Amino acid sequence: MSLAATVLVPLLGLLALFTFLSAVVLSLVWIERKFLGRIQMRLGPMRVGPFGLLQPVADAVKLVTKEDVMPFGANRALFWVAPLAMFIPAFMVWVTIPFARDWVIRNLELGLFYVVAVSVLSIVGLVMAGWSSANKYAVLGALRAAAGLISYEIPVVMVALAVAMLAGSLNLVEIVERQAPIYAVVAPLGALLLLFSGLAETGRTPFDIYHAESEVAGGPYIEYSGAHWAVFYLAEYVSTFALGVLISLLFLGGWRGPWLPPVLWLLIKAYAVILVIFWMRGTFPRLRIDQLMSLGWKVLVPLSFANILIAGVQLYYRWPWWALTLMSVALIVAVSFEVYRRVVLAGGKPEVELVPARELRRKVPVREEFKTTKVSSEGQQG
Amino acid sequence: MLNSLKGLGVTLKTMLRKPVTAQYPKEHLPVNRRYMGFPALTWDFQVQEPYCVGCMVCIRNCPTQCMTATLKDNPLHKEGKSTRRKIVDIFEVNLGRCILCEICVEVCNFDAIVMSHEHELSKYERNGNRVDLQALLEMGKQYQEDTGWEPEQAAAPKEGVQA
Amino acid sequence: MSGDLTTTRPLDTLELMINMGPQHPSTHGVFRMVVWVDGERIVNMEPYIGYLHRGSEKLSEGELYNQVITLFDRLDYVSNFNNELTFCMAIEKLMGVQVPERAQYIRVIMCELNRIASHLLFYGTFGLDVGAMTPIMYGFRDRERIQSIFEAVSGARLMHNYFRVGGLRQDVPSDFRERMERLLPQLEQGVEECDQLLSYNEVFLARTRSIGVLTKEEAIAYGASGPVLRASGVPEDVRVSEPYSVYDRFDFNVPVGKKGDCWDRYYVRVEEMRESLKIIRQVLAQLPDGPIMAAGVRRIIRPPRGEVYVRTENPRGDFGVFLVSDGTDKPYRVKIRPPSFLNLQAMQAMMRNAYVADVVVILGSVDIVLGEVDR
Amino acid sequence: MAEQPPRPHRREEAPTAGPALDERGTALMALLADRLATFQPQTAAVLDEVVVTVPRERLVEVLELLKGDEQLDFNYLRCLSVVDYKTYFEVVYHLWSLAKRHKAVVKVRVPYEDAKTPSVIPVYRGADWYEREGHDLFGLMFEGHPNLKPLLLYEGFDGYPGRKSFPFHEYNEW
Repeated sequence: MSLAATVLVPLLGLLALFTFLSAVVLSLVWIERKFLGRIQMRLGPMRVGPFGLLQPVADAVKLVTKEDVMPFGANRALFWVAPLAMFIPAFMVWVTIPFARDWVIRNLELGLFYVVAVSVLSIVGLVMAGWSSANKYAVLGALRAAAGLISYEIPVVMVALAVAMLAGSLNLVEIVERQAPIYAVVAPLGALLLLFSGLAETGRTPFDIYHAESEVAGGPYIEYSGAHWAVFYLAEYVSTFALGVLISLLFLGGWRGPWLPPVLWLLIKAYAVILVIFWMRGTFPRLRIDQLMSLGWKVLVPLSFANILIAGVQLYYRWPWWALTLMSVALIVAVSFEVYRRVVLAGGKPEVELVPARELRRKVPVREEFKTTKVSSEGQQG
Repeated sequence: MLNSLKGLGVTLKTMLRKPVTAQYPKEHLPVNRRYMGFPALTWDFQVQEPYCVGCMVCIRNCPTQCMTATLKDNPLHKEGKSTRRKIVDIFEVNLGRCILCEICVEVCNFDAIVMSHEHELSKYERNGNRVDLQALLEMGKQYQEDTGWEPEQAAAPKEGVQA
Repeated sequence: MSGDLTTTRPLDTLELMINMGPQHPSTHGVFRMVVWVDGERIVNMEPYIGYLHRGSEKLSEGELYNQVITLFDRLDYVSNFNNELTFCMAIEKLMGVQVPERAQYIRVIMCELNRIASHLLFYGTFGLDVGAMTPIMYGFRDRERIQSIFEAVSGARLMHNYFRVGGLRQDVPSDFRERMERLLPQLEQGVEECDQLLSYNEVFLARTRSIGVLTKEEAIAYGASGPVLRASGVPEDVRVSEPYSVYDRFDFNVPVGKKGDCWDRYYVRVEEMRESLKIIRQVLAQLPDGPIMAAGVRRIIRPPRGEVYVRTENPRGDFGVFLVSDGTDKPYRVKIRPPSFLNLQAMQAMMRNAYVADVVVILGSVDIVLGEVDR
Repeated sequence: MAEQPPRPHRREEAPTAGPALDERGTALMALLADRLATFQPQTAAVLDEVVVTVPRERLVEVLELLKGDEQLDFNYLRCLSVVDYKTYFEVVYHLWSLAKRHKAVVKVRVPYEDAKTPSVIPVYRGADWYEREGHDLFGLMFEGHPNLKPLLLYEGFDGYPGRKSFPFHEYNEW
C-alpha cells in the first residue's frame, strides 16, 4: 500500500503526463501550422487526414525514421546527451503544475519556485548541443541562448515573486484559489512581463534569436536531424505549453470558470495564450541579440522590480486591488511611450522624402549648361 | 507600441479572409489563352497530316538547339491529296532543354508549331522528356481541341523559307 | 586573490570566421560572404560571387539578336521586362527604329508592373531577413496577381520574351484594360496592407533604422544606383534624369531617403510601388491605339556597325547595356551593367559596426539578384 | 472562339539613322576637347554620346580632371567594359554626372601583347569589381588594383573566356 502510494502512483502519473504532453505537442504543432497558414492566407496542412489533422503524426513518423547524422568532429557523448538535457527539465516542470485542484502529481509548497528554477535548466542542453556540434553557427546560437535565457530569468523570477506577494503563497494551487479578481486584471504589468520574458525563454518570435534561421540557420539545432531533433522540438513545445499554462495559472485564474470542468478551463486559457504567441510569431520580426539584451536588462528587469514595488505599496497600505491596476497601467503607458520615443523617433521621424519628378526634370536647365561662367551646382550636390 | 498592434490587427484581419492558395494537384488554376507551355506540332485535320514540312527554320532559330527534324517526300502529295510536297519525317524536341521562348512559333511559316498548354512534364529519367513526332502531334491535337486553334498564315501568301 | 584576476587586461578572444553561404538560408541565391566576427560584432566581411556565372555576355556573342532577348530575361529573373526593354532599346537606338506609341505605352505598363512585382518580392524576403514570416506571403499574393496579368499578356509568368526590337511580340489581349482595372485597386490595397504590417513596427524599426548606413558620397563613389542610391539622399532616377521610352510624359514622385540606412532603402521601395501604380494609371488613361511593331524591322536583325550604351531604371537600379555591333546578325560584344553588381560592392561600406544579424538585414536591404550579379 | 493573338506584320524597309548629338552634346564635345587639350585626345561623336580616346598612360589623370572639373563634374562611373578587338583591347569608361546630367565615354586602347592598363580605383571606387571582372575574363592587368583576384571564375581557371580567341568548343572543363 505505502509502496504503491509513494512510487507507483507518481510513476503512473508521470506516464500519463508524458502521454498527455505528447498529445498536446502534436496538437500545438497542428494548431501552429494551421493558424500561421490562416494568418498568411494559406490553408496550412490539408493532406494527411481531414484538415491535415494527422500531419503532426506524419511529421513525427518521418522524424523518427530519418537517419540520425552526427557531424565529423562533434563531441559524441555531449552531442547525443544534449537533447535529453534540454527535454528533461522541460518535462520536470510539470511535476508540480496543477491542472485542477487535485489534478497534480506533487503539489509542492514551493511550487512556483520549483517551476521557475527547473525551467531554466534547459539552457544546459542548448549550450551542450551548440558546443558539441562542431559548428560555428551552433556555437553562436548556443551563446545567444545562454545570454538570453539567463538575462530573462530575472524578470520571470521577479514577476513570480510579485504574484507570490499578492497571493501570499508559493503554492500554485493556492495562488489560483486566491485570485479575486484574476491577477491579469490586478497586475496587467506582471502578466505582460511574464509573457515577454517567457517568450524569450522559450525562444519564440520576436525573441527567437538563438535559432534564428535567417541568421544562424537553426543555431544549436543546426546539426541535428531525425529523432534527436524531434526531442528538441518536443522540448520547445512543451516549454511553450508550460508558459501558456503558467500564465493561465498565475494571471488568468487557472482552472476556475463557470459551467465547464476545471481542466477544460485551464486548457482553454493555456491554448488562448499560446494562440496569442503564435499570432505574434506571425506578425513580428525578430530582435537582434544586443537589442534583446538591452530590452531585458534596461526595460524588463527594472519594470519587474517596479512591479514588485507597486505590489508592495498596494499590500502595505491595504489599498483596493484597482489601485494596483491603475499603477500598472500607468507604468505600461509610460514605458510604451518611452520605447516609442527611443525607437521610432530616434534620429528623426522615419520617413522618406517624395521629390516630384516634374521638379527634378526642371532642375537642370538644358541650354545654360556650358556657359563660360561658373555654373552653380544646385543639382543634387547641395 | 501602437504600430505593432496595428500589425497584429492586419494579420488578424487577413486571418478572417478566405485563403488565396489553391490545393494544387487537386485543383488547377486555369491557364490563360496565351499561356506558353511546351511546343507542340499541329495537325491538319483537312488532309490528315501535320502542317510541318520539316523546313528547319525553327531549329535554326532555337536559342538552345533543343530540336531536330528531318523531312521526306510527302506520299499524300503524290496522291494529289495534299499541297505539301515535303512532309516532316522525324521531329524530336528535348523538352528538358526548351526554354519556352516562342521563337520557333514566331519564325514558323506554316503555323506548324504552337506553344501548347502542356506544362506538367516531370519524368523519372533525365532524358525522359525527349518527345518524338507522335507525342508532339498528340500534344498539338489536344491544344487544337482545347482552344479551337485555327491556322492564320495558311491563307496568306507564303514567304520564302528564310533563316 | 591573485593579481591577474583584478587587472583590466582585455580578454584574449579569437575572431571567428564564419562562412555565410552559398547555402545559407538568407543569402538570396548562391552568394557567399566570409564574415569575421568578434563575438556578435562584424570585424570584416568579404563577398564572393560567381556561383551563378553563366557567361551571358559571352553567350550573347554567339546568338542572333532575337535570341539574345531570351538571355536577358534570365539576368535579373524578377524584373525580366525591364531587362528586355534595355536590350531592345539598345538595338533600336543603334538602328534608329522608331517604336510605335502603343508599343511604348504597353512597355511602360509592363515594366512598372514588373517593378512592383520585384519590390513585392523584396518586401517579402526582407521580412524574412528580419525574422518576420508573414510578409513574404503578403508580397507573393499580390505578385501572383501581377504575374497572372503577365501570363495573359506575354504567355509566360517569368521568362516572357515579349519585347521585340521595334515593338512587341503581340498586342495585349482584348480584356487587358478590364483586368488592369480590377488589378490596380487590389494592388493598392495590398501595398497598403504590406506597409501597415511591417513598415512602422517597433521591432522592425529597431532592426533597420541606423543600420548599414551608406552615405551619399560613398553611394556615388561605389556606383550604387536605384533605391540604394536614392535612399542615400541622391534624387537620381533614370526615368527622370535621362528619360527613355515615354517616361517623360508621366507625373510621379521620386522617393528619396534621408539617412541611407536599411529602413530608408526599404521604404523607398514601398513608396516606389505606390508611384509605379500612379504611373500605370496614367499610362492606362493615355494608352493609344495603333500598331505595336515598327515598320521595317526584319526578322533577322542586322544593326549597322557601331556601338551604343543604353541605360534604364530597373527595380534594382541603373541597368545598362553596352552593345558593340559589327554589322552582322550577332552582337560583337554585349556588356551588361547590372545594378546589383555595384550595389553589392557597396555593401562592404555598409558593414561598419554591424552585428551578425545585421549582415543579413543589410544584404536583404540591398536586394540583389544573383542572376544579374554573376550574369 | 478564344481570341487569337495577332502576329506582328513585318515588311522590309531600310532603317533610319540613329540619334545624333544634340545641342548640349555638341557643347560638351567642344568643352571636353578644350579641357583635355594637353592629353591630345581623339574626340568623336557616336550616336548621342561623346567619345574621347586617350592614351592609357594618362588615363587616371584624365579621369581625375573629368571628375574634378567644375563644369564637367563626371562623378559617377556608370560602366566599365572591356572589348576584345582581336588585336587590341578597348577599355570603355561610361561616365555620368549626377548633378549636371551629362554623359561621356572615355576609351583607352590596350595592345594584346602588353595587356596592361592603370587601375582607376583611386578616382572611381566603384571600378573595383569591374576591373577584377576584366582581369578575370580578359586577362587584362589593371595596374595598381589592390586585390586582383578572380571574381566570377574560380581560382585556377585556365584561360580568359571573355576573349574572342577562347576555344569554347575545344574546351573541356571536367
